Amino acid sequence: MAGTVPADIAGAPTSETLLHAYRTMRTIRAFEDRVHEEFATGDIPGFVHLYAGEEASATGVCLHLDDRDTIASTHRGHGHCIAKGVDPVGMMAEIFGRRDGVCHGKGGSMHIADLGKGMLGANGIVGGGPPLICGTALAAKLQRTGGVGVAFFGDGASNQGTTLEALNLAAVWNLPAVFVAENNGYAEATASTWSVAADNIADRADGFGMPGVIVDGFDFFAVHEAAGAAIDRAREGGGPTLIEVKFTRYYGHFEGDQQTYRADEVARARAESDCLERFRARVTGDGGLDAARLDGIDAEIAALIDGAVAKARAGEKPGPADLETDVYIRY
Amino acid sequence: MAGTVPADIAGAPTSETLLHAYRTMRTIRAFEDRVHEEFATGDIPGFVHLYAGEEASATGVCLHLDDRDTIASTHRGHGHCIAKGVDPVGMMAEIFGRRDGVCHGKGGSMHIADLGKGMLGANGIVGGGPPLICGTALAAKLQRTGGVGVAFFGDGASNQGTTLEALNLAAVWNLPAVFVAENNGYAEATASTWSVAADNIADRADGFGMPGVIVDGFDFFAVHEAAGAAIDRAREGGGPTLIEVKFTRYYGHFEGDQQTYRADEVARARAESDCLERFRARVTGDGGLDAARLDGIDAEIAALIDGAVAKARAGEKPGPADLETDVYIRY
Amino acid sequence: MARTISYREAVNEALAQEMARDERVIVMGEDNSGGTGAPGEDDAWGGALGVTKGLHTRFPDRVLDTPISESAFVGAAIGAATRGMRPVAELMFIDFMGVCFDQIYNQAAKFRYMFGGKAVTPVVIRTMYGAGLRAAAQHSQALYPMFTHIPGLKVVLPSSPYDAKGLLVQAIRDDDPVIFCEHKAMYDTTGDVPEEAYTIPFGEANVAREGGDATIVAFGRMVTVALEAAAALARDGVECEVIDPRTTSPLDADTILESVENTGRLVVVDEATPRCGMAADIAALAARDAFGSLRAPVQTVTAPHTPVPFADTLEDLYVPDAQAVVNAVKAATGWKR
Amino acid sequence: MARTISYREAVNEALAQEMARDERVIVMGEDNSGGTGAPGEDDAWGGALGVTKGLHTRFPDRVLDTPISESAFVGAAIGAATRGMRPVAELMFIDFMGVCFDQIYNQAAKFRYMFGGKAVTPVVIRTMYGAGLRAAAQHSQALYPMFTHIPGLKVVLPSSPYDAKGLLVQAIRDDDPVIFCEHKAMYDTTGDVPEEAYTIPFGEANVAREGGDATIVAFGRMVTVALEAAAALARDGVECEVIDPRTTSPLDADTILESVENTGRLVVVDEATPRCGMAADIAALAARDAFGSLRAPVQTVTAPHTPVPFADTLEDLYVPDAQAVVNAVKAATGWKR
Ligand SMILES: Cc1ncc(C[n+]2csc(CCOP(=O)(O)OP(=O)(O)O)c2C)c(N)n1
Ligand SMILES: Cc1ncc(C[n+]2csc(CCOP(=O)(O)OP(=O)(O)O)c2C)c(N)n1
Ligand SMILES: [Mg+2]
Ligand SMILES: [Mg+2]
Repeated sequence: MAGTVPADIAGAPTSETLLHAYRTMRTIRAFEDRVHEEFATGDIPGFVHLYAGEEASATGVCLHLDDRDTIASTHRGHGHCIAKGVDPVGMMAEIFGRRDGVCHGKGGSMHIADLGKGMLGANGIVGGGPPLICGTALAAKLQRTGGVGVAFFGDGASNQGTTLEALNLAAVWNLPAVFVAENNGYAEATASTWSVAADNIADRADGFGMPGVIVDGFDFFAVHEAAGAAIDRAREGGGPTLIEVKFTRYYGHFEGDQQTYRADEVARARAESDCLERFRARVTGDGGLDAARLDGIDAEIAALIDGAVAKARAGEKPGPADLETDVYIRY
Repeated sequence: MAGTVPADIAGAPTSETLLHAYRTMRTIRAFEDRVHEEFATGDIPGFVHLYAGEEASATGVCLHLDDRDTIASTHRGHGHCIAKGVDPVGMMAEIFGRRDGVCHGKGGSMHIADLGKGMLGANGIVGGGPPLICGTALAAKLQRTGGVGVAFFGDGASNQGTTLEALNLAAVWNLPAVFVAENNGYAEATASTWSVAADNIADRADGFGMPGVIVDGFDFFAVHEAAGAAIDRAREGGGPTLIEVKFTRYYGHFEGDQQTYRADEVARARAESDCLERFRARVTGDGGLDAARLDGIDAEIAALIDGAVAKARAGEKPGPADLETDVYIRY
Repeated sequence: MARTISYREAVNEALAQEMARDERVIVMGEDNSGGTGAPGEDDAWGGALGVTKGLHTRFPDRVLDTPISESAFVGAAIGAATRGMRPVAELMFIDFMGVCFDQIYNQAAKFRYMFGGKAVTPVVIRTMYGAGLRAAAQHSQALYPMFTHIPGLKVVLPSSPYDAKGLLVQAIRDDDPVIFCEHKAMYDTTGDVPEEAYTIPFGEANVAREGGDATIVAFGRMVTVALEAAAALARDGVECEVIDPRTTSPLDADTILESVENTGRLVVVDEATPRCGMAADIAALAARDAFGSLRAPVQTVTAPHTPVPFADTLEDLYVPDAQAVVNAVKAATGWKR
Repeated sequence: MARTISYREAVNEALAQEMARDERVIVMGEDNSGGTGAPGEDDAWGGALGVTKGLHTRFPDRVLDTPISESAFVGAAIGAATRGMRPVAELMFIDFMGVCFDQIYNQAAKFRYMFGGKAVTPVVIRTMYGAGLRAAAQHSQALYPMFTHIPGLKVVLPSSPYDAKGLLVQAIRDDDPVIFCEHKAMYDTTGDVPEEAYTIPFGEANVAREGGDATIVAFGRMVTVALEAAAALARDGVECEVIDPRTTSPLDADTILESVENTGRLVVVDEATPRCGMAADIAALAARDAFGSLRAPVQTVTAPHTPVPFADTLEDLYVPDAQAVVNAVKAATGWKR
């Protein structure tokens, strides 16, 4: 989906952009809700972390990106992949561990990647991504492509030394990088208000010589605007920015999490601030978009996901011949 | 020397305290100047990093500490050791690699330690100390000893993830810890104004939920006062503080450094802001201390250091029986 | 009085009993309680797989949740150990050693030697290792050979609930730094475990099965696999001695060498990758110190030299199984000059 | 045209020639230039021991100083490699791997496999290892066995100026992640080195000396020690074949096995500590795949299972020397059933 973004994107979103944003957010939501259901059947192996509720972040940021640009993701990576243009069908196959998955079934949910799309991978290591983004941003800078690197990471990852080092290095090298701290309130069962010894993650920006911004993560328009400004600055050589996106996740830390550490935040969030609902309310009616068109997109996506699951379930699994390949390029 | 500190120490220093402070700073200076000379003879093995010029930091901080308290040091650790009360004679022997050195010759300059004195060791790893201090501070807190842990680290170490994680953890656990960032302007040949992407290291404190203080590291009184306040707060359960001490080192990064990256800072610092000269100027005359007493201390220390070098040179080296011992307590 | 409990319960019980016995024992790690700072329950997780569940409720001040800052909290455990505490830090998955390894091998492991024998650092680092949960390349590694490589560390690989409890109690009471490796696929394995606390000494192998035709040395979860293979081979009249060293460092070389002197054949089974791993380590021991007794090539059964794959079909091929061990033993017993 | 230059100059020349040849090659590390942001000279250090000196002057935009943030800049080198650059990052001393190991073994080493063969990560990590400079426990380690343990990495140990240049050029042109280990006590060693760029393939051992009585496999600086021992033994009529594998991963097993089949005796010399190290790795290889030819126990000569001591007397005892190798060879040749 990325790469097909209208040129005007830096400015206020056109209706075409809005439809693209809606389609992306809906695809992520439908994908995650469906993975949640499929996981319950016991047919999806391993650890799965869902992004539902956080769609506006990946979407609002990645709408500004194209093929020059790179992103690094986290264990909660499905949304970032979809927003950066990775094929949901190949993703679903990967999550089911099939040979025609985007990583041929060798990576799984925590390692979905598509380097051709500038998507450096979900990451099983909290804080694994930010250093890598310093490198992709450095490459873009040296190659003068105008590309930027975006590191998505969580509130928990904001306490990982690798993340903090990367903030400093990006500023020292004046890299075209953007750091998006997705503060969903928890690292596993631990509250970010406790684990982050500052009022906001964004308060750390100052100590690393970059601007820090806080946005409502349920509001696509807020994320889109803040990200646009940061990405433009980065492209123009203005250096890195730290954006803190605040919201909550709709499901447990991973599938199977009983979530006894939580109160009713999710119910409230779903009812009052769901990003898709808010987006619809704003763009339809006076917003100028026809609700029917959005419903049409919903239907298309539902079909897409049905197809993806059917294909994944029917897909063949990798076999003995695949076990020892792909370790090295030359042996 | 620590542990023998007058009780009034929290307040303005008494004359007894001032003499103790002067003795400590002079001991460090004489020790380091002498190691510099001895190194030139080729008889001191390995890498040696000297603390000369920075005496007011270790001294101003450690004057507030006693045996309940712990410090973690760096590769530039001689001054911290002396200020925390480690025996300079045993230190000199260690630096020469002798069996009667404080570490029986197994550690050397980069690993001088005396756990009995609460001195957790110089450290060959930049950023190695701050996490350890979270632990000694935690122990003091759980044991209710009223003890504090102090981590000394350099401007370069302030960019190491381990240091940054430790700042956050100390605040999250509300530990009785003090972090002393000794900003001497350089990490090896790299300027801290470049490598630290903030105007001051102390600017990072806010992002980790603790107060940040900046002091003139050539001014014993400034360091002593700031450290006193931070240590009192820590003892009383008020949590950690980050103190940035600004000054310059008098010698190269390590012995042998040509220092072509530098200008005339050292000459200027020695002439205008030397911590010992400033201290003398302030405490003598109207300050009420007799210069002759200070000269007397200088003489005592010169003799002490002569004796330490003589003993070290005469000392026996460890032998085959020492090679494989001390790896484990029980094998 | 022994009763049947799980490997998970055995670890939990060892922690609870040692905390009750010695207030210097503290437990720390990500969500070892769970729910800290959150509106809902405390003790909500007890670690990612529930191993420390209930400890925070019993010992609220001595079970500490941590930020995701492994260098800081593992270092904190080490620092606290130098000041009279007996910390048990949980490095959730051993795969995460890479973000805190310095504190373990350059700090804890070296203090005593660097400081001339004056440091005492009784820290235990509990960590989950191993494949089988479809957790892919960054959550399924063995990696204990790298800890074994480091002088100053003791490395423990319990292969049963009984060993898990006795070895963990020993680890907590031991005065040296200990890396305690729990196999994540064994937590629901059950076995007889005494209620009271007991210790199993380090460096003393368990001869899990006696036999005179071949010696099988296996580690952690591979002990079960080796026993399965031995049972199958016994049906064909091949009697294997199965040795579980229990700790890779210190290593009970004597028990292994005596067995090889008796059987003349050695098969080493290790879930880790082959290069510079435990299989090589044990094979080298025999080739050096039991060569005169060896009557066949030393066989090694390990994971392949690849990351751990995600797909169940691949992971099942990745982990050594009983058939592979049977084949290795037959290769040894069938070998002719 | 070859001339005599030092190991340090050979490394520097390989970097300079590859940077001139390919602008995708960039160099980064702490003070690899030196003086950044400072009032005095740039290119003031060229790394802690002057190995990269002069590169920044020639290629100002492609030699980057870094903050002391190994995880960030090693990770940056890895990230840049995935986007068409060919970074050479310097991890000053291999002892510091503990603060950035995750980026190396969980990220760079696994990308290709985890991502189904789609990643290309041509990163080189240059690092100094080894004892001899009285640099004590945290600045003298070998540690390359731990990198060798990791699938996805290639590990290089040049033992001469000639190999240093040819192997580094190969490392930079190689498409896989490479750990390039330079022995800090060899920088002033001189030897003949061609002026023009050349490559030495990975996984092809160098037979440094031929002989039929015993095979000595040695790594890095230990090759010199092994040759010294072989010369001494030759005076007593014992002819040793000295094999320098050059890379521990990939490993040229064939050359080692053929030699052992011919000599029947194997001695492995490794500066690393013994447990799960290269000595064990090679001994295990022979015990498995050349057992039928072995006529004596495999001898291993390594550092002891201790940290590296500071005092010169102790460090000299710590590092394997020619006498120890001679004794090991004699133990092998003199062995009787
Ligand atoms: C280095 C490391 N430590 C711990 C973990 C285990 N872990 C996986 S996700 C997670 C919580 C991450 O929280 P956050 O960064 O806020 O991301 P979120 O799950 O909320 O999206 C933890 C502790 C890990 N994968 N890597
Ligand atoms: C993890 C690690 N990286 C790099 C080094 C090499 N090194 C030793 S001292 C030093 C500079 C430290 O600078 P700073 O923290 O400012 O302390 P200073 O030397 O100025 O006292 C460096 C890079 C190291 N010892 N450890
Ligand atoms: Mg979170
Ligand atoms: Mg400095």
